[in-house]
Formats: sequence, structure tokens, C-alpha cells
Amino acid sequence: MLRMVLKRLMLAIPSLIGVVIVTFLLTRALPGDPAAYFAGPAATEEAVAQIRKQLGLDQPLPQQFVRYVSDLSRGDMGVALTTGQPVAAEIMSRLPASAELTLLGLIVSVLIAVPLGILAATSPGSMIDHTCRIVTTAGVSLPVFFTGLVLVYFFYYQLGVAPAPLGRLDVYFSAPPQITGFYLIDSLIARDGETFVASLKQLILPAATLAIFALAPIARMTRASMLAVLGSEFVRTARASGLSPGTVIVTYAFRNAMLPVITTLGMVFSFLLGANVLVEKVFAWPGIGSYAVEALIASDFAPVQGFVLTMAVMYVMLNLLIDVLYGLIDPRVRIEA
Amino acid sequence: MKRRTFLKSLSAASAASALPIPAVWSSAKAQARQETLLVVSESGPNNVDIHGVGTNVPGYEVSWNCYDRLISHEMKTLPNGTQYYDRDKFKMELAEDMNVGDMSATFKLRKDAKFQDGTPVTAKDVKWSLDRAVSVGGFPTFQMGAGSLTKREQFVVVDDHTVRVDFIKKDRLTIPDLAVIVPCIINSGLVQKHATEKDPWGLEYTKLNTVGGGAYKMTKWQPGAEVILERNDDWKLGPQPKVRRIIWRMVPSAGNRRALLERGDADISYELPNKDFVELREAGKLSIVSTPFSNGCQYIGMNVTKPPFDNLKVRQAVAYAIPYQKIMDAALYGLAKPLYGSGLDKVKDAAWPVAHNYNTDIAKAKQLLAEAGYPNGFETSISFDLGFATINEPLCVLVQESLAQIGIKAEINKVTGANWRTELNKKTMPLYTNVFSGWLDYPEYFFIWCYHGRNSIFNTMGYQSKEMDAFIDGAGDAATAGNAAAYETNVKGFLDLAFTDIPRIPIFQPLSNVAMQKNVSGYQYWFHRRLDYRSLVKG
Amino acid sequence: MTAAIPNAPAEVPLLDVRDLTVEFSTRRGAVQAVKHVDVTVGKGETVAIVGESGSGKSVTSYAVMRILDRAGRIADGTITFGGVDVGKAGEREMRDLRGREISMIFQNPRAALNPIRKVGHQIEDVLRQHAQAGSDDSKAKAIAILEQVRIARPDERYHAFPFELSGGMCQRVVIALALACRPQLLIADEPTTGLDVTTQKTVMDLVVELTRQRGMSTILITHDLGLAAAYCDRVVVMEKGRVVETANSHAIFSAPNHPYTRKLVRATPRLGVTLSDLLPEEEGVARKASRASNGANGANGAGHASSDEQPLLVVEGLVKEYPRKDTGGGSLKSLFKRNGAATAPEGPPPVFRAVDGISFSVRRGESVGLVGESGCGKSTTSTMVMRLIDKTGGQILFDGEDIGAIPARQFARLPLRKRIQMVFQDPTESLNPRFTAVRAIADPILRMGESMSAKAVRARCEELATQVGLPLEFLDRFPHQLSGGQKARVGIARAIALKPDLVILDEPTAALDVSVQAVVLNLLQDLKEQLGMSYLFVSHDLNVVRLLCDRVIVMQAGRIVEEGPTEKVLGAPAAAYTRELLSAIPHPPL
Amino acid sequence: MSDATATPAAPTHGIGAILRHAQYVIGENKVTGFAFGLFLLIVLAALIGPYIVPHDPLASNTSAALQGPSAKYWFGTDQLGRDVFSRVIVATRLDFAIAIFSVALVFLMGGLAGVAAGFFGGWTDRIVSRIADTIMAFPLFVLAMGIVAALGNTVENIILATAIVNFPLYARIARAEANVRREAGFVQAARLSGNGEFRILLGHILPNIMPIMVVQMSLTMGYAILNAAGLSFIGLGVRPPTPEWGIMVAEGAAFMVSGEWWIAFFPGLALMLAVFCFNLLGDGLRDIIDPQRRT
Repeated sequence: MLRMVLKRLMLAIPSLIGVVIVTFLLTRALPGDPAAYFAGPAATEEAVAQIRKQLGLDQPLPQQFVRYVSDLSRGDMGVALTTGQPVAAEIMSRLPASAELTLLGLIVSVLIAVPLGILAATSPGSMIDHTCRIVTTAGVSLPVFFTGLVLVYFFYYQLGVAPAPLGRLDVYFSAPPQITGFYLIDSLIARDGETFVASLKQLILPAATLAIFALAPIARMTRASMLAVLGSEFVRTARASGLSPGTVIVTYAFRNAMLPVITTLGMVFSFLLGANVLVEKVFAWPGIGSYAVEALIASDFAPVQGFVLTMAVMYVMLNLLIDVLYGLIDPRVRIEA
Repeated sequence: MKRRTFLKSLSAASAASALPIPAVWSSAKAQARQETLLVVSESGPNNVDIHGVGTNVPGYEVSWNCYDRLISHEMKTLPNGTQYYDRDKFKMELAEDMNVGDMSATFKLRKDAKFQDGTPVTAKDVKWSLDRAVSVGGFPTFQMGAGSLTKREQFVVVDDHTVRVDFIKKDRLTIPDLAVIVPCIINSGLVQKHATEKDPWGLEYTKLNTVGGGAYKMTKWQPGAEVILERNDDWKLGPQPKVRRIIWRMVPSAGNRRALLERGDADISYELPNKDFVELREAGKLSIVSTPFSNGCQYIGMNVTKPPFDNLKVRQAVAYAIPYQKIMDAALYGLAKPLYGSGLDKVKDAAWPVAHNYNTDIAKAKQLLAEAGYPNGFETSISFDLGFATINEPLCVLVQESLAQIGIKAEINKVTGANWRTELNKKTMPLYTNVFSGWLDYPEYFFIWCYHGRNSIFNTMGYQSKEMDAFIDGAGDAATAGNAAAYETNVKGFLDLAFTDIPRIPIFQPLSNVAMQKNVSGYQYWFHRRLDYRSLVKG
Repeated sequence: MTAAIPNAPAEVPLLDVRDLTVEFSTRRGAVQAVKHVDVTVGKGETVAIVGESGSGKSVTSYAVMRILDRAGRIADGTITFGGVDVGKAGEREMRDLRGREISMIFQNPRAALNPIRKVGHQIEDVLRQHAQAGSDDSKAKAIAILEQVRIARPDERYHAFPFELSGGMCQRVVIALALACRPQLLIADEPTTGLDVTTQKTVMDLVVELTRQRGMSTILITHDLGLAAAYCDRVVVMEKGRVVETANSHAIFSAPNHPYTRKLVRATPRLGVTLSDLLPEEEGVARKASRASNGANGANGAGHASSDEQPLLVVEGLVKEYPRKDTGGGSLKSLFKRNGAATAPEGPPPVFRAVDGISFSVRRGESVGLVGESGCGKSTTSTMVMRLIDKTGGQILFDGEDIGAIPARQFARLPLRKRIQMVFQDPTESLNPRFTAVRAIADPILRMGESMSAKAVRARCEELATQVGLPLEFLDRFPHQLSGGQKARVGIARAIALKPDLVILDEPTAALDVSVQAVVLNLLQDLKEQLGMSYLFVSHDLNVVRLLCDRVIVMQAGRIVEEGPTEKVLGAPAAAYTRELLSAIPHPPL
Repeated sequence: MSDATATPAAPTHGIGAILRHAQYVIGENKVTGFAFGLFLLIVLAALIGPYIVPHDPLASNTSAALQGPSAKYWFGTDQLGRDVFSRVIVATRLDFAIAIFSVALVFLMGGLAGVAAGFFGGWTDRIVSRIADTIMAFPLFVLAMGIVAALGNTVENIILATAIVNFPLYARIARAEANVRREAGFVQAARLSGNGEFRILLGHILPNIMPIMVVQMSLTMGYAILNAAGLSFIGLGVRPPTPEWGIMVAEGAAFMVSGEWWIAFFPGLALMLAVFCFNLLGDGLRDIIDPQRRT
């Protein structure tokens, strides 16, 4: 297993190098002059030029790249212009917010989509099947920012049942002592039920927005793979052996059907991380997505680079996790590695 | 039917369960709520030291509230009841006495003034802070320069509690410039502990920490999300502020900010779209205070260095083609002070901002354009800062539509916020809209920045006119000399010239709008248009 | 259409299917897959249901188990098993019946097992479901059953996953699963299709032995009349959803009643028949006559190539090596590795020799059979001769030229290409689904033939179609609109379009029903005679090789174990392996 | 001949059969039928929308600003008094064009690269897979944002960015499909017929994976529209005052809380319906191609 992990990590290295290069080039191509930004209003040409030199922006691109990479190797992702903070520190402090939201969205989505997919697969062509298809397709057809806005409009503004879309915690609560960075978990560890409920309330709408978006791919994949597995010969054998429907569906069909679903989950997760960018903007969520958008709009290189790199690393780790999970379920993969 | 009742009961149930929670679970929280002011705004600071490199406007607000200055302004009450800073009346802050001489001003410091760490404020700190302002470069140094404060030698420690500021020339802006945000007094001893060879002014430290003696201190800052300021109970330079704690949250979506206000979750917000202010005012649940920007206006600028806008007739044609009223109605919801259609050929008073005499007149615009040699119009582009899209976008769309009627096809060019300054700096945009306002509320101050031939960054049109320069310089000199008549002539001179030459077309004077809960009072309008927490009262 | 049942068991049958009709709802409305079928199985009796694809034989068995697809339903008739009306039984009752009273083994043993569950656990699932074992003794019972199906080291194999076992071993596990609860009736649905002939024999022998021991009844569902007759008491022949004949197995070959049975019996290759004997009587007679007039008598008379002439194809010391990929599939080594039982003293060689230095030749006009079981290297050899893959060592001389030295990628562009062609195993897969029949046949002409007008190409294709007996109206159809036999004809027409010298036949009839196989084999023989081509016939089926080939090469594990004229090798085999292969062929009781 | 018992395929021609099948699927599956109808409506709106709308989509009328839906303004008016209905209809053409062109572009880039990678293997495969992996490692929406921000917010760049972020999807599908067929019987047969590798790739492999690609293209069209809308929402979309659904939702978002829900709602609805339609259509197409593999 360890060998497989190492092998996978090795395989990811070229991609990561590609990401670093592409990000670097892309951010350099962004319009806007950080030097002019730093120099502030009313700066003279000379002042701008001097700041440009300080930032090393007067050097040719290859040299800037070398400098960037060497900084990066020391864990230095630079400083964000818009917030003035070191990028690495900010990403670390914001990552749990995004991760908590995305994971909760994913979990909610899985809890709804997987049973829905199974239900649809066990009666293909039925009303349930069609309803499932239409509902999930409608979900994935909604732009997340629109869903988010509509949810806020109804549940907060009109009905008043949701808390203000103001980040991770109501104003009058203070964050639980940081252990995992996930408020839900940290507040439980701190045995602070009040904070737990408060942070859960904040999470519901944005997580629902993400979950609605993620329903379709998961439900579709569950349905498809469940359908394939239910039609497979070993399920027929299991049926012919008189095994109870429960055993057939759970032990025989479901575990096998989960394999492609897990792969899909990985894709969906990375997809959600992208969608997060918009959701965080709508819900004022202090995550890395909103951070990156602000930075990009402001032509602020360092956070964009840092964000993309973090996401790329997360993506690699996620795929690794999926492979490991896959291996746990499927003995064939285990042996091959 | 069923669904409706279900929804109803749902909302009722959750309202019942949602609302009393803080009260039931902890009375401390309800108490805290009374003494806490929740401010929401679109963006937050990137640096809490105004001397820092590239500190943004929200950063100024922290600086204003967490540091003291030698002097400040008195308040006056406008006819509508708004507290408005009095440009001409100064109030002592750290200084207990100011003595302005011919070529210097002497400040006696208050003996009881202490920094937040308990060390007393001394003349050394004042000198160090002012030295820093003129030395670090960038915006603070530039701002100091606007009041002819450029050299460290100008700041002299007379004794522990006396500081003298020498003038390098007579300038009537020198004293007002000491009351802006920049010349804040910093705890030099504490900062120097964190200074390094590379960073002699300790900018890295003050970027993240408020190191002054102001009425508030920043206790928590999560960039882009939240700033928390706590009252400094040892602050002695004025009456103790009523609000113990300021929670300032960044809420990028204007709709959410409005919703927060309406539902009573947020106490105060500025930076809302005009439409929301109009509606909130009509709804009457909140107090809305609208005050015109001092010394500022939004305008359409034209690049006069290049055809076609180097042609006066083209500029005048554009000025006649602007759909002023439509902009007032649709983009601003009437929440602005019009600066057009004065009905006067010459300006009446030596005051700024003041209306010009253009009005929407498409026939005249067409005629002027034909006279200029563009009977069929031309193609150009109109740019705006995406950061202020709520007003800029409809404005530009309306202008675009109107210009199309006289044959000018303008493509709309959205420029992202950070890039806007770069673009302005290049001075290549043919047609654009922008806002400029000066902290120091003097007409010549505005015109030096925006029209003078020394071509500052804000003279975005690249406008050059000897005649204009003469008027502006003349006004400055007259003001310094105290020659009221000459001052008025010169001011009227540059105003009229600016309108006849029309390199930029003022459209309106924006309003600074603040919405707050009815139980919040004590709002004061400052030249920097940010909040002064010291005067705010809740309950 | 119900034939009389001779020798019907006197006592109440264990299974009694009466007037069974099964309907499937499809896009074109309800389709009856099984029509008014009667089948009875007595206690301890072994009954075969034989038919070609689409005859409804499997559906009948699924109906008995009540495991039809969602779309299928029993429309009419009754199924009584041991007094229980299966058609009316509740789902719960059926569940108790399945596995405990009636169990079933399927065609593809590997697919029939849950790939991610240990085989031991799968057996336990069944045991526990039917309360044959509790949690304490289920493991021991499972291991005991594995032992009964002759799996060596059953306590180790208990922990194996299906992919770690060979095909034959998997089938044993499936049998173990089926017999675990000692049911009264075993339904074996094509249990050996896809297995090698020697494995087929051991599996069938095992099934027979175990069922006899336990006094079980068996239904064997197969397309292979020979297999059915060899192992069963009675044979039920089905055609298009109907039972056409039921007879004792020795009677079915000697005195088939129904014309369809007769056709089927004739088409089944067996000892002592010629190619034309496979065809239905009238056709076969005509064919025989025409062959006789051509001076050749069936397949084996085609030895008109003189032996002193230079052979068309000479293969010398041909070697193909593959880098060894230890995927563990079916290999015992991986099993050891997993359990850490053996420390694998010497590592496996880094390469695997699929073809290990073989030499043979094919003369002009000759048919050479290349036989062996799966994995023996026969297909690798033919693919190398075909110049689709590159060799590792040795020589391939075609008409004196060393074509083995030309890289496979370049070979497609050489004029030599058109002289060596191939007929593929699976006619469906070898036709581009997007090409009509005529386009497929025209492809080599367009690419390698002399340039000619579209009309001329069409004319040539029609000529070829006539030659292979493909009605011209099928030329504009797409593969999915053609039957298996028609597709095979298209493939053959394509192969002979440019009049090649050597045609490699890679199991050309393996995917076809026997009756179609008979026609295609005759067609190939006719074409060879007309066009004077040489055939290299790759097959696992010795009966077919016997009919078509002049000489036979027997391969095992990459080497040639025996070579010689067909009659000699198959009649008096010298190598033990050849004898084993021959003896494994099921012999119907004649 | 005894084996001449082919399936009674009524039309001898492939197209006829496919149409018949399509007709069946649409008839059988009301959802697909609905999607198909919707698709025709969208195409119609894209083609003739600008000529039939009741109001000029660009003409402001500040005296009629922010009016709710009425007989005169079916979907109400926006901040500048422009008719939302007219703008929604006129926007169809642009959004549809973005979808079509970006999908065509990604098919040309990703589809062909993937087919080549799957078929040739070796270095081609390694390079294409590496590129796809690298793109996949980006959060896709952020990459699209970056591309548009860096290259400038024009329609062309939105199309390009959407195509680039979809590259891995197409490359992978095409690669897998080509890889499966690489050693298929008909490909071997084509080699025997003297087809060069490139001819096999383009003449034999590509046509066979087209159906799968077409399904994918239909599904990606929806994604392309969502992507463009998302970009517009954060200010990187098309230029004002061009009507485009995403930017209209973004503009209207601010009005939602003040009760003028129609400004954002109708374009959002149009957006959703279009994406919904493409998704359902993709599903339906999959049914037509292969009823077994519907997912």
C-alpha cells in the first residue's frame, strides 16, 4: 500500500510542475501592475519603478520564475496585496472553512443522492426513476450563485428561518478553540453545544447550495453503476442462490457499485471546490475560494498562485485518498499495486 | 394550501426556536450585544497602518479610530441635522494647545496622553511619527507634501511635551493637512522594537497591529472577513466612547448587507447601492444619513491629447449628449447632487463642486460634432472601474446609448479594480468615468490634482493649459496671502475655464450614505467619509 | 408442437413444466421468448435442453428459478417443483427454494462470483441464508464443500478472491456454491462454454459425479448436442422458443425425428463425417456431387500441392516474448505472495515467452490447422504471421521473403499486405459498426486494389458477395442489421477481395451456431478450391480441424508438441497431450 | 441459405433506423421529448429572437425602470427600464453561440488529442494525459477565471477558457474509447485492408466514438453556459450592455433583496432551462445511442 502511495505521488509530480508553470505564466499575464497598486494613488513614475524593482518585477520572466520557485520551496507563497497578509498563512487559516463547507455539502449530497440512485436503479423506468433524473438534472442545471441567492432570499430574507449569510458563525459567538479548524468538530470537542448549533445553522444554506449542485453526478453514477451491477451475472448468481434482497443489494451489488461512485466523488469534490468560489462569494464565507476570486479580480498574483497550488496539491491528495479507498474495497487494485 | 400552512408553521417554529436562543442560553451575550456595534461593509483593510505600502481605504478607518493626531476638526450641524466636520475650526486632540506663527506652528502635548501599552506620549513619538509620514514614500508622503510637509527637519522636538512644525513655505493647507489621517501619532518605542535594518520604520509590525493611543484598539483581524476593535478605556483625549466593541464584518454582497440591516442583524453600513438607500429611507425602519462628498464629483473624462477628444467641439458635443437626468434617475435614484444645467454662463460663487451649464441637447451635440468634422461620429471606447459597477455600469450604458444617437459608437470597457489605477496612470483611455474627491476641502486643492499642468495622476485627461495653471496657482497664492478678492477671481477663473474647455464633464456630486438602526446615533461626516466610532451611540 | 415424451418417468416428476410461455416486453411490444414449453425432470434424472442461440433454453431455466429480468414474465403455463407451484409461490418461498432446493451454475464462472468478496464468504452467505450453518461452523462447512469440489488446499482458497483463481477453479467454486445446500435440482446453464476442452471434461465429470452421489436431478443447458448426449439421459431440443423434440440421448443421434433436430445433428462435427455431411441432406448431397466432379473428395483430398515446390510460408524458430506483468490473475504465485506462505525462492523470469521457438511451413493450396488450448500461443503465432505484431526472434518467410523483418506498422503499406489476409474469430467485432457491408468489403479494394471507378468497386463487391453467398440486398446494411452468418460472409468476402495467397482463419466459426458453422466451413472449403488459397486455420476445436485441414500442428505452452497429416495426428496421436485433447472431446453415445 | 435469417430490419439505411429509433425514444420518454421541444425553442429563439422581441433589448427607458411583470413588459423591466423579456430572448443567441463554439472547440482539441492518445499510445498518450492531468489539477472554474482575466473578457476568450477547462474530460473519454477499439477486430481488419494508422484513426475509430462524443457535447453545452454565467457573475463576462443570462442574473442579484426579483429570476430561469434542456438532451441522446448505458 505504501508503495502504491509513493508511486501515485511520483506520478503527480509532473502535473504539479505543470500547474506551477501554468499558474505562473497565467498570473503574469493578468492585467494590472502590482507595483502601481503598491505605490498607491498619486505615485510618481519613479516611485512605481522603484517598487517594481523591490518586487523583482523588472526582471525577465525566467528569473522571476526562478525566484518564485525558490521562494516556494521555502514555503513562501508571497504576500497578498489586497489583504497584505502572507499567502501561506491566509490559505492555512481559510482552508478549514472551505473544506468544512465543501465536505458537508458533499456529505449531504451523498446522503441524498446515493439512496436516490439506488432507488432509481432498482426500478428503472419508473416514476421514481424519472423524478430522480429530473430533480437531479434540474439541480445541476442551476447556477450555484443563483441557487445561493434564491435560498438566501427565501430562507433568510423572506422567511427568516436561516441565519444571516455572514460567514461561519453568528457575530455574537466566538470561534471554538482551534483544533481541526472545522467549527462543527472543534465545538464538539470543546463541548460547546451552543456554538455547534450556531455554526451548523450558518453552514446549512451554503452546504445545501453545493449539495443541490452535486446531486446529479452522484445520483447518476450510483444509478448507472447500480444498474450495471444489478444486471451482472454474480448478482444473478446471488439471486439464484436464494440470498435475501437485502444481502444481494448491500453485500453484493452496492459494494461493487460503490467503486465507480467513489471515483465520481473525487471528481465531484474537486468540482465543488471550484463551485465554492461562487458560493463563498454569495455567503460571505471566509474560505479560500472567495479569497482567490477577490485576488484574481484585483490582479493580485500571489494569492492566486498560492490558491491554485494548494488546490492542486489537495487534488492530488484527494485522488490518492480515493485510490486508497478503492483499494480497501476492491482487492484487485490492492494486489496490482 | 397544505404547503402554505406548512411553510408558515415552519417559519413560526423556527422563529420561536431561533430568536430566543441567545437570551435563553446566555444573558451575557445579550448584554454584549447592547455594547457591540456590528458594522458591515463590502471590503476590509489590507493594512491597518496608513503609512503602509498600498494601504486601502478600509485600512484608513482603522487608523483613524486607533490612532490620535495632534489636532482634529470641530463638528458643525448641517441644516438637515447631520454632524459635519468643520473645515475651518480645529479641535485639539493630542495637543492641548496650538500656536501658529508666521513660519512655524508649536504644539503643546497633553501630559495625560498615554499609548495603549501605557507609555506616555512624548514629543519624541510625535516627531518620529511625522518623520515617518514624510519618509516612507508612497501615499502618506505625498499627502504630507500636499500641505508642504516634506522634510524631517520640519519637525522639531522642543521639549518632552512640545513639538514645533516649521514651514518650508507659507501654505494655507499645512495646518489642515495635520488633521488628516496620515499624521497619526505612533508609539515609536514599541514600533522600533520591531524595526529591522530592512524595515527601519517597522512597517511590517504596524501593518498587523495598531500601535497608537487611540480610543479603540484592534483585537482581532481576519483579513477579508472580520475586524474587531475594542474600546481603549484609558483613552483620555475626549469623552469616553459609548460603544465598547466594534465588530466589522466584510459582506461582499450588497443584497446581503441590506438584508442584514433590514432584519436588524447589522447596526450600521455605508457602501450600499443608492437604490437600497432610497428604499430603506422610504421604508423608514432605519436612519439614513446622506451627505454630499466634500470636494468631490463623478465625471466623464476625455483624453485631450489625442483625436477626437483633442477637439473642443467634440468635447462640447459629448457634454451636450450626456443623458444627465437619466443618469440621476436610473443610476443614482436621485441620490446625488446634480452638477449640470446651472442656467448660468459664468459661475456665481467661488465654490466647488458647482454645476456647469451643459444639459442634454442631442440636436446641439449633433451640430457641434458636425462642426468638429465628425458628422457621422466615430468609434471609441468608454471605460469604468468595475469596483464601482453599481453606478458606473448603468451610467456607462446610458452614456453609450446616448452617444450612439449622435453617431459616437462607444464600446464599454470594464476595468477590474486593481487595474483601474494602472489604466488611469497610462492616461490612454479615450473616454471614461471616475470619481475624485479631495480630503482637503478647498477648490484649488481639487484643481491642482485634476487640472493642473504638472499633470498629476488625477489629471487623467492629460489636460494642459497655461491659463488654467495661472488661475490655480493664483488662487493658491491668494489664499496663502489671505487675499479674498484675488482668490475669488482666480477660483471663478479656473472654474469657468474648466467648463468652457470641458476636458472632463462633471455629472454629479455623490452622496455619502450611511444606513443605521434607529437605536444607533451619533454619526459624524468626516472628509475621509469613513466612520468615527468614538461618537457612535447604540441604544 | 409438443412431441411425445418417450420414457417419461413413471413417478411424479421432481420438476414439471407445463405449457410454459414467457413474454418479454420490448420496444416492439411483447415478444414470446418461450412458447408453450413442456419439460419434466424426474428424480435423479439428467436432462439436457439443447438449442442454438435464441432458442429460449436459458429463459426456460430462468423461469423455473423465477429470476427473469424485470421485462420478462411468465405469461402462461405452470411450473411445479416438488409439489410447489413456482408460478404462484411467494417471493419468500421462492427464496427458500432457490439455492436450497434448486440451484444454478452459469456460463462465465468468473463473472458469476462477486469480484470483491472472498469465495469462502460467498459460500457462507448461501449456507447461512438457508440456515445450513451457523456463524460458528459456517467456515468449516464452506471449506468442506470446497474440498468436495476438489479444490486443493481449500482452507487457503477460502480466503481467495475470484480473480486469484483460474477459470476452471472458479467454476468449481460456483459448483460448490450451487451444491452447498444439497439441493434436489441443479440447473447448469452452459457450464463449460468458454472453457478449454480438457477443463470442460473435468468440470462435467465433477458435476456428474457429485450429482449422482447425491441423487440429484440435473438440467444441462447447452448448445452442444455432443456434450448433451454424452452426459444426459434425455435431451430436449428447442428451436425459437418451442420444444421440437424430446428423446433419449442415444436415440437423438441415431434417429432424430424432427427436421430441426436432424439438421442440428448433421451439423455437429463428429468422427467419420466430411464437410458436406454437415449440411442438411439435400444441400449436402449436391455439394458432395460437385466436389466429386472437381476431383477432390472433401477436405482431406485437397492435397494437390506438390511437396517439392517451395512452401508459401516458412516459419523458423519464431519467438514472441512479453514483459511479465504480474497481475496475479489466476496465478498461484500471487496467492502465495498474499498469504506470505511461500517465499518464492527464484523470481519469475522478467519476460514471458508466449511463443517459444516454433517452426512450420504452409504449402500453396494447403490447409494447416493450428490447434491448442487457450494460452498455448496459437493466436500469437497467427497474429505474427499476419504481421500485426512484431516477433521477438526467428524468421517468417513468405514466398521466400522475410516478412518478419518488416515492422508491423509499415507492413500495412506494402503490396505484400494484400497477399496475406485474415478471417476473424468474431464476425461482429471485426466489422466496423459504421460501415455498410459493401463498404467493409470494398475497404481493401479501395486501399490496395487498382484504382477503379465507384461503379466498378460496387460491381466487384457484388461479385464477391455472390461468391460468398451473401444476397445482394444485404450489401447496404450495417453490421447490426445482419445475422451472425451473414457477418461471417462479409468478413470472408473482405478477406478474399484481393485474392490473397494465404488466409489465416482465426477460429472463424467459434462465435457461430453449429448450423451456421457448417455452412461457413463448407463455404471456406469451396473458396479455397476455387481460388487456390492456402489456409492457416487456428482453432481449439479438433472436430472442426479434422474436417477442414490437410495437416495439423498441435501447440502447448508456446511449443509445437506434434505435427503431421490430419488423419495421422488425430487418428493415431503420438503425443500424450494430443491424446488428452482427443479424449476430452465429448462423445455422444452412438 | 440456412443462415439468411437476419433480423427483420425495416429500413435498410442506417439513418432511417436511427431516426426511427430516435422517434421511439422521444415517444417513449416524455422527458426527452420535452427536452427536444425545448431545444427547438432555444434554437428558434437564437435564430429569430432578435427580430420578434417586443422591445429593443438595449433601449433604456428610465421612466419605466424596475417595473414588475405586466402585459406590456412580460418579464418586467430592469434598472434602466429595458425589457427583461426581450433581453432574455435576445441573450439566447449569444449564450447558445458560446455553448456551441466552446463545445466545438473542445471537441477539436480534446476529442482529437484524446483519440490520438488512446490509439497511438506511447508518447502521444503520455503528453496528452499529462496535459489533461495538469488541467484537471486546477480548480476548473478558477482556471477559466484566470484565463479570461489574463486574456481579457471577450466572448472569444470565454469560449476559449470553457474549451480549455473541458479539455481533460474530452481527452479522457476519447482516449478511453479509442483505447478500447485500438486492437478491435475491425481495426485489425482495417490494417489488413492496407489502411495507414492515421486513416484508421480518422476513418474507423473516430466515427465510432462520435456518438459518445455527441452525448458529451450535449452535456457540456450546459456546462459551458453555466461557466460563462459564473464568469459574468464575478464580473468577467461579456461587455455591457450586451444581454447575456449570467450577467443579467448578476445584475439582478442586487435587486433580489429589494423585491425586484424578476430581473434576476427570469434570466436565471432561462439559464436553468437551457442547461436543463442540454442535460436532458444529452441523456436522451445516450438513450438513442445505447439504451443499456444510460446513466
